Formats: sequence, structure tokens, C-alpha cells
Amino acid sequence: MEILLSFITGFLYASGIYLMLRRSLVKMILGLILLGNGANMLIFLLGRMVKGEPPIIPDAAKTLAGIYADPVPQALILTAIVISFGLQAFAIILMERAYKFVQTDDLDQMNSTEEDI
Amino acid sequence: MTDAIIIIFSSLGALFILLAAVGVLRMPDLYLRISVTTKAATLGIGLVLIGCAVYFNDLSITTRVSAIIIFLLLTAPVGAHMIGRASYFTGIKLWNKSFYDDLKGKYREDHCLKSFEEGEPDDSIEGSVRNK
Amino acid sequence: MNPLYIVLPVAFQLFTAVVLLFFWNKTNLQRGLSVAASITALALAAWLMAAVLQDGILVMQAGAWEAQFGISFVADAFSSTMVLLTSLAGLAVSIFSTSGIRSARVQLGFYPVFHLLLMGLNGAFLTGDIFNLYVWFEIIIIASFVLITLGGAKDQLEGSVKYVTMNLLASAIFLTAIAILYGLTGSLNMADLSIQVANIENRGLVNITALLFLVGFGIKSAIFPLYFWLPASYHTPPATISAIFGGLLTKVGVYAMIRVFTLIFIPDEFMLNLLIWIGGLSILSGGAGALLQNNIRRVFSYLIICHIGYMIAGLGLYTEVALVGAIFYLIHDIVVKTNLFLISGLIYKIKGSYNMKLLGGIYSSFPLLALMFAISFFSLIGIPPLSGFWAKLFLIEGSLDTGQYMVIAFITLGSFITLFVMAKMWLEIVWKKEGALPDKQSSTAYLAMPYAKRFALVFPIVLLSGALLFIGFGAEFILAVAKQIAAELKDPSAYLGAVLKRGTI
Amino acid sequence: MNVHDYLYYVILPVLILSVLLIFIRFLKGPSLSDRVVSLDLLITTGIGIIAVYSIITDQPTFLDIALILALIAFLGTVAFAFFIEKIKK
Amino acid sequence: MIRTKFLNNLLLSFIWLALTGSFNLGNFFFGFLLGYVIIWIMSETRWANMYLQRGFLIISFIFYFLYELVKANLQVAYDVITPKFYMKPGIIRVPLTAKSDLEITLLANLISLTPGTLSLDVSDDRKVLYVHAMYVKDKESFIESIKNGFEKRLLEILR
Amino acid sequence: MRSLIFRTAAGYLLPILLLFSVFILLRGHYLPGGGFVGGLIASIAFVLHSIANGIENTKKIFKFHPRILMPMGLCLSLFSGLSPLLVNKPFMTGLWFKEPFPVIGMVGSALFFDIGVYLVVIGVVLTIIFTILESI
Amino acid sequence: MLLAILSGFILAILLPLLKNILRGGLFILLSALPLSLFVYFLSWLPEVKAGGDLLFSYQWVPSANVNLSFQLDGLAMLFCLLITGIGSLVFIYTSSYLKGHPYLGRFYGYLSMFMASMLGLVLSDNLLLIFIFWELTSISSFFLIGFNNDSEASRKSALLALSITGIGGLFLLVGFVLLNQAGGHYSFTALLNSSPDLASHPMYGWILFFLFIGAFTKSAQFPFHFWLPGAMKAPTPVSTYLHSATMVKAGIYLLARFTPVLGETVWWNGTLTLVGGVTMLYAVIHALFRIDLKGILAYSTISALGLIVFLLGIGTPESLLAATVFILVHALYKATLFLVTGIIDHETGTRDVTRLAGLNKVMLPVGIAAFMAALSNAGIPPTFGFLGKDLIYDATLRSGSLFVLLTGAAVVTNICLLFTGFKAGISPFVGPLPQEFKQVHLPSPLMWIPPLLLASCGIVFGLFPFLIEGSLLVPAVSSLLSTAPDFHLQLWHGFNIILLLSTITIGSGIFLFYYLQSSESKLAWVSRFEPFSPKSVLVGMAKGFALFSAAWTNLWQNGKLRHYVFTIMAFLTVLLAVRFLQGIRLNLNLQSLSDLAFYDVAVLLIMATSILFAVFTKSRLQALASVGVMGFCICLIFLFYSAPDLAMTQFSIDTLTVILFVLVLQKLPGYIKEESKAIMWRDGILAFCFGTLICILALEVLQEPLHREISKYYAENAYTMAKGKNVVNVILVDFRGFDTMVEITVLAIAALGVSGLLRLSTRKPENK
Ligand code: NA
Ligand code: NA
Repeated sequence: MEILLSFITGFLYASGIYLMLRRSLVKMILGLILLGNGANMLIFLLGRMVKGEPPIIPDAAKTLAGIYADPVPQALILTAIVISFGLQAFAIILMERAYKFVQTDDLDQMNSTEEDI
Repeated sequence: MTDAIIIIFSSLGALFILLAAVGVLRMPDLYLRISVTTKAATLGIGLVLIGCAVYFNDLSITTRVSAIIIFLLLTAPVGAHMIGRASYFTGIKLWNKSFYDDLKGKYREDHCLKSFEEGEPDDSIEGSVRNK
Repeated sequence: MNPLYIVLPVAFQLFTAVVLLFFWNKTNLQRGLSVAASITALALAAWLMAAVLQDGILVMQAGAWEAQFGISFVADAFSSTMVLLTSLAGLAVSIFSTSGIRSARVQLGFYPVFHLLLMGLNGAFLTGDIFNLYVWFEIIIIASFVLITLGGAKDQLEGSVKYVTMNLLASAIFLTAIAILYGLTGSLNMADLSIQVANIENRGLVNITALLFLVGFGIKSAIFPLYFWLPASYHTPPATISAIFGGLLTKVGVYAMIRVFTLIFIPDEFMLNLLIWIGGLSILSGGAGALLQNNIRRVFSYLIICHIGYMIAGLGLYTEVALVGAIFYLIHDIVVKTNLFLISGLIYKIKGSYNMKLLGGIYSSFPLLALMFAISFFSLIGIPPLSGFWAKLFLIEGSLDTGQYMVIAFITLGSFITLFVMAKMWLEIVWKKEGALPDKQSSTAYLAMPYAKRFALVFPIVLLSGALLFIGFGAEFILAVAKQIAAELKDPSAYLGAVLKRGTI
Repeated sequence: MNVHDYLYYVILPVLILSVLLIFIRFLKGPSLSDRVVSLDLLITTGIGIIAVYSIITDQPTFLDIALILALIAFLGTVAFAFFIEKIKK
Repeated sequence: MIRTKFLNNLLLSFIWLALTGSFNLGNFFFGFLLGYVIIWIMSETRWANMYLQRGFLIISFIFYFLYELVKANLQVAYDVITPKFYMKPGIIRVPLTAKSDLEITLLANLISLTPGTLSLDVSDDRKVLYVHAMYVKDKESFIESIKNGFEKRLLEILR
Repeated sequence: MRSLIFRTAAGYLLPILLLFSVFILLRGHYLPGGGFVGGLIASIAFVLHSIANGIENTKKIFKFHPRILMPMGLCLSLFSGLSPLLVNKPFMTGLWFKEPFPVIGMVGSALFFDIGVYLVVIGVVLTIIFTILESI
Repeated sequence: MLLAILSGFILAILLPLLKNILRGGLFILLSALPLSLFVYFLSWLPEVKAGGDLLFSYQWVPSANVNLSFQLDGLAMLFCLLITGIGSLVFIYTSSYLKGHPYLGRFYGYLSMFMASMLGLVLSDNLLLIFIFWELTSISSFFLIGFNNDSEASRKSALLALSITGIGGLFLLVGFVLLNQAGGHYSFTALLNSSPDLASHPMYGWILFFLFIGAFTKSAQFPFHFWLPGAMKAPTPVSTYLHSATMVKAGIYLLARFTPVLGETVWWNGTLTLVGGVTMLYAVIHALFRIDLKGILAYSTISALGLIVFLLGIGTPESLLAATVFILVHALYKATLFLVTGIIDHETGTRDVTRLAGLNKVMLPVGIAAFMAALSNAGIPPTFGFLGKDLIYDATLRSGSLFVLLTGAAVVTNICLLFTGFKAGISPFVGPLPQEFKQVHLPSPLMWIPPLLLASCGIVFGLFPFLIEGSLLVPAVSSLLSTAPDFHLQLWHGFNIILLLSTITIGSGIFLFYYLQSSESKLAWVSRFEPFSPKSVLVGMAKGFALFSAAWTNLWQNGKLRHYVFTIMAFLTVLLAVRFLQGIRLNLNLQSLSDLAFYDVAVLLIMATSILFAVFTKSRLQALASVGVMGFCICLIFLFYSAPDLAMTQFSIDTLTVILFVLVLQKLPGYIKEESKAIMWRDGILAFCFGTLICILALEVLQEPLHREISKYYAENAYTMAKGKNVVNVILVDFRGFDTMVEITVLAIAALGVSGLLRLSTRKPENK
């Protein structure tokens, strides 16, 4: 499974980058989303994966024993997911505003700030 | 005994879900797909979940399972209605072998839905009362 | 100082922001609260700095979970210096903003976000946990996103699209690096990582991880060839906001880079050469860009890149002397860049333009302001004994020590371009008679302002100019601090000992 | 063959097969509504998979996810419907 | 009004108990408190009366519904798995006797939940329900089956 | 949206979802869930309501602007984090009541922290969605 | 001593405060400062003469080896007296020259700042301190040249001067640091002891290079001389003080100062002789064709500076003596001539030599001063200039194998210098007075007394050289030499070759003065060679650099976001690839990885397909829906691999994101048409490479040993200490609660930002 998942992770990164290289603002943000998911999957993958043993202490026990999934990557990803939600929400709205003000979705045309005035 | 129940319920459930899947793939128009799937799946999932509740045989899990089923029963038809209705606005066509389309021309520009067309007989209950 | 209190620079800013959020529509109250809070924050930071200089490294373990398991908060000389500078720049900007930010923008949440940005900066400086650093970085970028779009004029939005994209890309790369680091070591505590990474046998993987950190932080600190977002966006928001950006945001990237490359990844030959070339080319690119601009804020923007190059090159030299130079430059640059952007804001308030071609006439009508500008301009150029000089001296010494003559060439080039550009700016905006300004009323608007408002615009500049003079003439004190920082960076055993509570490492 | 094996070797494959079939519809479209409908169905089927998986792994905890799925999938459908209606306007 | 609120509150407490799965007094009171807070938060309560005492009707209705559900499912199943389509689909306008929001909604949802039929929309004047159906042999008898089947039984329970 | 069916359903879903969200919040320390997911579910409830009934009607449910939930939640979290400083313990140290409370179980600063998270999440999602819905 | 040096700075700082008190004619009172400093330094004369070790040291920045250590030796004394002496006169002169000027206060501020910097420069014993004051002189010069800030020419000249001296300063700094590396000290006295080692140091050549560039730029040596004529845009007191008598001599001072340390090598002597020689000839020939008085003086100053460098380069005791004397000679007569020019300009309003004549009739005292200065310049006995010229010829004749060439060069230079001196000092005053200047009258004595005083010095020192010989010149020369000098200045040496050369010089010079008439046309003829001048070359280089800058900047910063992203990612990918190739130990061990289940495969398959679909679909909404499917698949993976909390959060967040997108998308248009296939391939290959690298990296990291101390700690303590059973949640709210605290803050800020952005919609978009 790890092999396939690393392929998928690499694929997520690649498609994220590819989309970020497009002209359309929408694609760019989709690319960022894919990239973020790629990073999350990478944390998950490299934290080593365990099937069917969530890190929840059973009713009777006081500690986790035996095989269990590493809770740390999960906590990290959770934090990362939530943070990227905030950032993506902002980016999405920014995209809409930019479109409204610049009247285009074409990133190549959003360069007036770099023309010397 | 419980094993048998679980197997029966889950098998039936899986079957219905598979049906829904085949249906959504095969059906010729959107409305038919919605029609076939929403409920077949709901029924199928419900059955599988019941099997699940039987397996764990624990009150809190049973309540959770019933909660899921209730949620599904509550939301699935509403969702189906929403998407079906919205699709009709956007002009998604009925299958060409459909027989009736009573909705045709009933939506106004502002999405207000009329109960009858101008000039068409009003056969709603009050309408029929009035007509008589 | 009780080490428990080192969380205060962060907690206090958050508290301030929360209080400000409750007074959403009361703009004047927000202004007053912000200034009062900034003064308190400065006092707190000074207290922290004094405590660190006196007692050595202070460590707080959040949640009382011991290091490596809980999140460490570490105040050493480097981080406490950065916190102090942040608070200083924060105070200046806060005062300036009382007159520099219109009520409409205040109602869009300028003050809470501003204080949250300061919180993020303080957190990033103080944390001793790599993932926690990531989280602080996110605070910083989201707060900066909000500030850079605040009020949302068209060019602000266009600039911020680039700003946002590239910063998000940087975050993704940073996160990737953390993922690999955790996969390799199973740890997140920077002190612990320092030991763990040294023990990894597969150095190739370590080098690659280091590279990812380099690029992740590199984008944020605007080095060559990752700086593009900066000239595209820094000149678009109100000057008050540019000031905090220009002064602090890129520096936090530099801070992180210095921290990571002295504590966790000790650079090898390849990395050092890479850093040196990146530094040199940043100097060249920033300088080349600055030569061409007419908008004073764009000039400053490019100069930021140029001067970041000094620090990166200093890091690449990796001797104690060069690190002293880099740290000194960092300290000087925070103050001077903040002040320059504030100055640009003041000029805009007076003249209504950022365009050098049109500006002018400061010398005849505002001679004392011209004097104020001169202090910043010449500090930036590095006219001795003003602040920029000392850093350059150590950098040159460092590059001669290591035989990296390339660095000297780049530093000379960068310094010359800075000199030329700033002198030209002096000619254009101070000496020359003003041109046909687009918005003539604004120049009288400044004079018509109530005294308090003008004071709010000028006082922060005076404050920071004073700080600059202190850095220059009191270089002995700053150098002592910089030397202590460089020594702690070069030999992190004190850091490790303080965090991991192990006597000897 | 015990219940676990039965679920693992019979039911789960059937559900997975269903998911694949639904996904084909998702790819085929042709309209956005078709995709939304298949996405909805995909998620609903996911609830079934979760239920089966929780039995296989003996982890009732997973049912909580099923609950969330049931709730939120609806929101997605509603949003798309809302959107489809709005662009028509 | 107050009685309705109280009943609702009670209902919420029971749902709470069911969800948490621990039936004790403390839990019940806590659930009740939560329910109270939620009702207080919602200045405008929308749920209407639920007449739990009509349990028998409900149970018989549930069985009727399940019967319809299975029957219709099988019919559709047959159509789905056999290569040829036997269906005669169409959108039918069904006049409504149901009046209140709850009545109409429940009816529409129940229709939707049985395979082969789908409530598309209710007219704005609430007189007509538009239903998409797969097997419409004859328009009149289809309308009749709905009015005498689901609608009638449902209204018996609700009114 | 002009849909009677949806509007009615959303009306019923709102209290159920809110209840459910509190449930998810409180059990988070023992089972999957917690302030974050709980907050999301609560906000989804309101979002559904607002899509169905229009933003104005949803706002009427609140006695205040949902934005205020953010500082409230942050305040709660911050103070549950800072309170240990009063007893000379580091920031974020867990302080717990000796005896478990009925239903909820052990109550400590972590719970208040999680409630803070819950409030912030509601405030955030509603602020975002409401402003979007208002602007379109 | 410190106070003496700093007093100028203190005055400069206080001036803004004093300005109101001094309003009117009281500015002359400020001359008290340089005057008292002059007296102060004079009072040290006996001790300097006695050769006492006059070191004054104060702590400042010991960490950077910069201490305020000053040394007053003969050379420093000579310069100090020049600086304060001429300074006093210039201060007095200015009070009348710029009377009523609105910025007079600032002017005095800059002047005192300059004077203090100059004093610091010549007195410093610490190299870095020298550098500090060196730069301060450049800055003061910048302010003074640009004093007429409204004139564009002034501003440009100030910028040019600052640029040239600034770059020289940078080189000087590098040279000093190198010197410290080689010699081990920043202290000059300490370096003096290690001088033999320095000459053999491998970096010796570089030290010379950097030092020379610094000195040549400051002292206007070829090819860096061209800023000096521009600097004449400054008010005349400035030209007098900075650009003839003092500042430009800073470079000379530096060379003289370092002669005992670095001198006496072929490189040192050869370079200086060559550069000095070229400068003096090149500049003086230029001076011949000028018609602007100040232009003439500027070029002759350059030439004189070249002459001094030339003498320093010869490096014999005689030449060093000649240089020392000539420094003084030149300062005296050139300052006079400048002050006179200032008076002429002030009174007549022109500096055109072709128009000026007969002014003797209206301003005789000025004419006398000018005449005396011109004589001294010409080296006609019994002026001090005559002494200087004798010494020069004496030096060149004894310079070794090349003496013929060097002497010839010196003679030519002196002839032309004589011409320029006459042109500036005599021709405006003789002949008939043109009608237009009839109204001209003698200015205030405050203006004509200073030049007269200076010019008289030139005569007095010539007549009575003993006045300064023992007290001033001997100590000065002895600081340049390792051995005590043995010489005796006198007007009459008897008939010898030197006298012959002097006679030739004077005769040819006067001949030239009569037959070469300056005119516009000659100037125009000369200016045809302008494109080949160093200035044009350097300006061309600067323009080239500007072009390069533009090209370079546009190459990277072209305004297109995707270009930026491409650059960043290409940079990262290439670096990663290089690092990979450099040695990563690839050992893929499939046994250590878990097996595949069919449902895993199915989910991953769906996920991969939906990603592909999201990338290549033509519709934004379909892309969005695909991203939704992908999120759902990730949720399932989290579920299968024991992360229920993650699955929940991922799914809910994903749905919310999709909703946000959906709400926003309705306003956006369809995708724009894509660019060319080539670009898509290029991007695709980059993306593929990066993805592959990440994939390999991930697989490689999975092979590394596993560390789980932290998660074990959490697993053991979650319930016992943190009282929670869901370890992930315990981490979130307790072990790493700090992260969560920050995380919700991020969310809150994002919400503020979103509402801020959207609340703008009420404002009108600013469309063009
Ligand atoms: Na149906
Ligand atoms: Na977290």
C-alpha cells in the first residue's frame, strides 16, 4: 500500500504544480488545494500507516498497547487541514474579488502592479 | 443466529446498493437516475447499518445507527428533490421516450412555480371545486 | 523573569486582538488600545530581553509536558532580540497607523489582525518546535494576506494574488519538509531534532530535507530566485502596512533559515556555496531592480531583496564573524526598512504620490523631516558610523576569512547600488522642486491636519531614527548582543541543554 | 466462513464494485447534475463501506464517520443545487 | 405554544439520551437543558405538533411504506438488470390535499423515498406537487394511487 | 431558495444538528470528534438553514452577529491556556476537577479549550458563509 | 583632542537650534570654532616637533576593533593646520559671500561637519576610524555640492561625486579589512611595525589595488578625475575648501600615510608615478582650453593632485619632501585663486575668462592677492611656489633611470600650470576694464582679506622658509620616512640644472600665456574627444549596467505569476535532482511495506482518476466535483488506516471548501483558452519530475528506521495524565494544544479577511 500511496502522493504534488502553472486563477487555487492534500498525504504516509487500529484507548484500558496508529501525524494533519481551510477560504474569496475588480480570470493579465508607474 | 441475520441484512443491503450503482450507470436520463438511486441506496445502506447494529449489539451503537438511518431518510429525498428541481431549471432534458412533462413551462423567470398554465384547466382540488 | 512568562509576548498580543475584536466599530477606541498595548508589549519584550541577557536561555514547556513531547518555547538571545525588534517596529507602526489608516480600514479589522500578526511573529521567534513554527508561519501569512488586501483597491488585489499564491506554495513546501523530517526522526522538537538529525546515516535524505526547508523559508524571505511576490505586492497596500511587511515579514524567513541551518541542518559544502550564490544573486537582482524604479516603495521593495542577500550570504559564510555581520544586518534592517516605509507613508500624506519623478520640495518646506529622512537613508547606505556600516564590516571580514571573495564583490556591488539609489532618491524627493503632483490637495491636507495627527505620523519616524542612531553609535552594545547570538548559534549546546534539560550534550 | 470473512470477501467487493460503477457515471456525466448525483451516491455507498469496515476491524468508532458523512453529503448536494439554480438566473 | 415547546424539549432530551446511550437521570437533565438552550436560541420554532399518541397509525404506516418500498425496489431492480427498459417515465402534476409545510414535505419525501418516483417540486401556491415517475401506465390512476395511498394515510396520522 | 420541502426539512434539521454538534464536541476527548468537528456541524446546521430560509431569517435566530463568537471562543481558549500561570504552571497546563461530572465525565481546562475551539469554528464558518451569501 | 575633533559635529548638530539666534550677520561668529581649533593645533607644534608620541585613545566599539584613537604626528599636523587655517578663512569669507542666503545655517552645518570629518580623518590612528571619517567627508561634500538644490546640474554633480567617492570608499573599506587580515591590526601604528611582512604578503597586490582605488577616486586621479569639475557647481567657498585645499587631498594624505607601511615596492611606486603622471598631464592639457575660471582651476587642481601623487610615487626622500611642500604650496595659492574667482563671480556675475579684464581698477586688493597667488603658482621667486618647484625638479632629476622622462613630464605640467595660474590670477585683472564691469566695486573686507592673507603666506613662506621648515615640514616629512630627513629649504641654490629648468618653465609658461588665447571654439574642439574620455567610458559602463539591470529584472520579474511559480519549482526540482544524484542511498525494500487490499486499490484508482479529471477537464465545476471525489477518497484512506478524526475533518472541510467554491464560482467566467502545447508539455515535465522526486523521497524515507518515542509517550500518558482516551484529541487540546490555539486564530483571521474583502463589494470597483 505504501508504494501506491507514495505514487498517489507524488501524483498529487505533480498535478498541484501543473495546475498552478496554468493561466486560470481557478486552476491555480485548485492546484494549491491538491498540493495541500499532497503534503497531508505525505505526512500520513511517512508517519507510517497502520490499518484498523485507531489511536483510541479502549474502554477498559488506560494506555494504548500493542499495535496502534501513530497519533502524532494525525494531529499534525488535522491542524494542517484546518489551517489550509482558512487559507483556501481566503484565497477563494480573493479570487472572486480579483475577478470582480480586474474583470478577468487570466493571471497573465494581472500585472498592472508591476508596470512601472 | 446473529451471524445469519448480519449476513442476510448485509447481503440484501449490498445488493440494493449494487442495483443503485447499476441503475445510475444504465438509466437514460438524469431524473431516472436520481429516481433509481436515492432510495435504492438509502434502503441498501439502511440494511447494512442494521446488520452493523446487530453485530455490535450495543445500545449506544444502535442509537448511533438509527441516527444515521434517520438522517439518511431525512436528507436523501430532500437532496434528490433539490438536485432534480435545479436540473429542471437548467434545462436538462427528459429521456426522449418520456410520456408526460407536466412541468413544462410552469417555471417563471424568477423560479416561481405555477400550479397551472394560463388557459389550461385547473384540476387542483380547489380548482376542481371552483369549476364545479 | 520566571520562564513561564515567556509566553506573554504571544499571549498578550492575542489578548489585545480579542479585546479589539469586541470593539469592532469603535475606531478611535481601537486606535488608543492598540497604542497602549504596543507600549506594554515593548516593555514586555524589553523585560524578556533583559532577563535573557542576564539569566541565559529561558525555556517554557507548554502544558508542562517535558521537551520533545510538549511544545517548547525558548527565549535565547536571538529570539528575544527579534521579539524586541518586533515590538519596537510594532509600536512605531501602531502609532503611525492612528493617523495613517483610515477609519474605513479600521472597521475592516486592521487592528486585531495587526496585533495577531505581531503575535505570529513573536510566536515564530520564540517557538522551539518545528511544527509549531509552521503554525506560527501560517498566522503570519494569513494575517499578512488580510492586511495586504485590506481595503482592496484593484492593484492591491492584483498584487496580493501573487503574494498569496507564492506564500501558500512556500507553506506547502515547508509542510513537505516537516513531513519528511518527522518520517526520518519521529520528532518535532528543534533541540531534539538537532541531535536526531545528526545521527541519521543516510545523509542524502538529510540534505534533501534541508533543501526543502531552504526553499520553503527562501520564498518567505524573498531570496533569489524566489522573491517574485515581493516586488509585485509590497507597494500596493497603505504605507503603514507596507512598513510592517517590509520591516518584519521577510526577516522572519531569514530568522527561520538561520535557526534551522545552525541548529538542525549543519550545512555542507554544497549548501554553503548555494547559500552564498543565492545571497550574491539576491543582492544583484534586488539592486538591479531598485535601479529601475520610480515608485519609492518599489525601490524599497527591491532593496529588501538586495539586503536579504547580505544576510543569506553571511549565513553561507558560516563563520562566527560572518554570522555576527548577518545578525547585525538583520537587526539594522528591521528598523531601517520599517522606517523607510513609514517615511514613504509620510511623504504620501504630504505630497499624495509615491512617484519620485513628481515628488520633491521636502528640503525647502520640511527641513527637519529631511534630516530625519537622511538618518534612515544614510543608515541604509551604511555610511559609517551609522548602523548599516557595522554589519557590512563584519560580512567583509567574514568573507575574507573564508576566502569567499565573491561575497565581497557582491556586497560592494550591492552597497554601491544602494548608495546610488538612495542618493538619487534624496535628490528627487528632498532636493528637487516638486513636480506636477496628481492630487494637489493632499499636500495641504497634511498641513491642515490637527497637531496630534501629524505628531502620530512623525513621532514613529523619530523613534525609529533614534533607534537607528543608537544601533550605529551604540554599536558596541548591539555587537555584544550579535556576538552572543552568533556564538550561541555556532555552538548550540547551551540551547540544547536548556531545552532538553540535559547537563552536557 | 465466518461473518468477517463473508463481509470481507463478498460484501465489501460488491460495495467496491458499486463504487466503481458509480464513479464511471461520475466521469461520464454528462451534466453537472449527473456528477452531483453520483457524488452523492458515492458518499452514501461510502457509509455502507464504513459500516462493513467497522465490523471487519471491530471498531465501532468508525460509525461516527458514517454519521458525519450522512449529514454533510447532504450539504454538498444542496450547495450544488443552489449553485445550479443561481447560474441559471 | 408553551406546551409545544415543552414537548419538543422533551423530545430533544430523549434524542440526546439515545445518542449518548447512557440512560441516567443526570444525563436526561443535561439533555433537557441542552434542548432548552437550543430552543431558546431559535427564536422561531418551526417544528409543528407531533402526535405521538397516534402510534398505531404510525406503525401501520411504516409497514405500508416498507411494503411499497420493497415492491417498488424490486420493480426497478428488474428493469435495471434486464437489458431492455420497460418503463414509461414522465412528470406528473399531482394536486395536493395536504396543506401545512410538514404535511407537504413529508408526503413529498415519502414519494421520493420509494423507487421509481421522485418529487420534483411543489408549486408556490402549494396546490400541486410535480412528481417524476418511472411507470406511468395512466396519468389518472397514478395520481389516484398517490392520493389514496400515501397522502391519505399520512394525513390520517398528521391531522 | 424557493423550495418548501427544503425549507421545512432544514427547519427540522437545525435543532437536531445543533444537538448532535454538542454531542460530538463533548465526547471528543474520548472518541472521535471534538470542538472542531462539532463546530463544523453546528455551522453546517446554520448554513443549511440560511440557504433554505434566506440569510435574514437565519440571522434572526442569533441575538448577535456570529462574528462575536470568534473573540468569545478565542478568549475562552486563551484564558483556559493562561489560567495555569496563576498557579505557577506553564501555559496550557491541564487543570482538572477532582471528581468526574455526570454525563460529561472529567471536566478540566482542556474541555473549556475545546469549547473555545467550537465557538471559534462556528463564528468563523458563519462569518465567512454569511458574508458570501450576503454579497451574492 | 576628542572634543577638538567632535566640536565640528557638535556645532553642526546645534546649528538648527542656533539658527534663529544667528539670524543676520552673526554667522561670522562661527569662524571662532575653526580659528580656535587652528590655535589649538598650533599649540601642539612644539611637542610634534619634538617627535613626541601623541596618541589619544578612547573606547568606542572595541568589538569591531574600532576605537577612537588619534595620533598627532607631523603629517597630521600639517593637514590639521591646513584644514583649520583655510577653514577659518573660508568661514569668514562665507559669512559675506552667502550673506542672506536662506540656507546659510545649513551651509555652516555642512562645513563644520566636513571640517570635523577631515580632522578626524587625518588624526585617526585606526584604519576603520579613518574610513568612517573618510565617508563622512564624502557625505559632507555631497551636501555641499548639491547646496544649490534647485539646480539640476548641482544635483547631478553631487550624485556623481558621491557615486565616485562612494565606490572608492567601498574599495577602501575592503582594502582596510584586507590590511587587517594581512597585518593583523586595524591600528596604524601597529601596522607600521609589521610593514616588511606586508610587502611580501600574498594579498599585497590586492591591498594596493583597493587602497589605490580609494585614494584615486577621492583625489580625482585619472581615470576617476571627472567628478571634480562637476563638483565646482558648489558655492565657491566649498570649491576652495573641499575641492582644492583639503578633501581632495585626503587621498593624497592616505597615500602619504601608507608610504612607510606599504611603499618602497615596484608596484607601489610604479603605479603611483604612472597614474600621477598621466593625471597631471591629462588634466593640465584640459585646463588649457577652459574658459570658465572655475573649470580652469578645477583641471589645474586635478593636475596638481596628479603631480603630488606622481611625487609620492617616485618615493625618494627628495620626492616625498617635494610632495609635502607642494601640498602646502598648492593649498595656499589654489585656495587664494578660488576665493578670488568667487569674488569675481560674486561681483561681476560671470566667470568667463574671455570676458573678464581690467578688474584691478575696481578691486585692487583682490587683484594683488590673485597676482601673488599666480606668482606662487608659477613658481616665480621669491614665492613659496618657487621653492616647491625647485624641490620637484630636484626630486625628478634624482629619480633614477627614468629621470629624463619624469623630469620632462614635470616640466610640461609646470608650464601649463603656470599658464592656468596666470589665466585665473592675472588675466581678469589686467588690460582695459570693459564697460559692463564699470559698476563693479570692491566687496566687503570679509571677502578679500582671506585671499590676501593666504597669498601673503605664499610670499612669506617663500622668503622665510625657516618659519615653517623645522616646525612643520620636517615633522611632516619624517612621518613619511623611516629615517629622519635631512634638508634645508632656501630660495637660492646657485646656478644649476634646476634653476635652468625653472627658467625654462617660467619662460615657456609666459610665452604660452601670451600666445594661447582661450576661446569657445577651442573648447569645442577639445570636447570632440569627449566620447573617449574616462567619464564617457564610465558613464557608458553605467548605462550598460542599467541596460543589464533592466534585462535581468525583466527576465525574472515579468509580471506573470505562472512564470514565477515555474521558476521557483524549477529551481527546487533542479536542486533536489542534483542532491539526489549526489548520493542518496536507494534501498527499496518491499518486504517492509504493508500489503495491498482490493479496496485500497479501488479507492486509489478512483482518486487518481479524479485527479486526472480535475486537471484536464474543460469545466471548472467538473474539476471542482472531481476535487470533491478526491477528498472523499482521502477520507476513506484515512478511515482505512485508523484515522477517524482525520477522516471526519477531511470530509467536512472538503465539503465546506467545495461549497465556498460553488458559491463563488457562479460569478466567474469559463476557463480561458489554454496556451500552446509546448508550454503545457514543459509544465507537465516539470510537474512530473517534481512529483517523481517526492515519490522516490517518500519511498526512501519509509526505509529509514522508525522512531516512535513521542507517540509512545502520548499513548501511555494520554489517559493517565491528560484524562482523555482519544489520543489524537488529547494531542490537539493538551499535548500540542498550543498548535490548536494558533490554528483557531488562523481561522479567525481568515474569517476577518474574508468578511473584510467581501464587505468591499459595496464600494465601486475601480475599473479603468
Ligand atoms: Na421514488
Ligand atoms: Na491542532
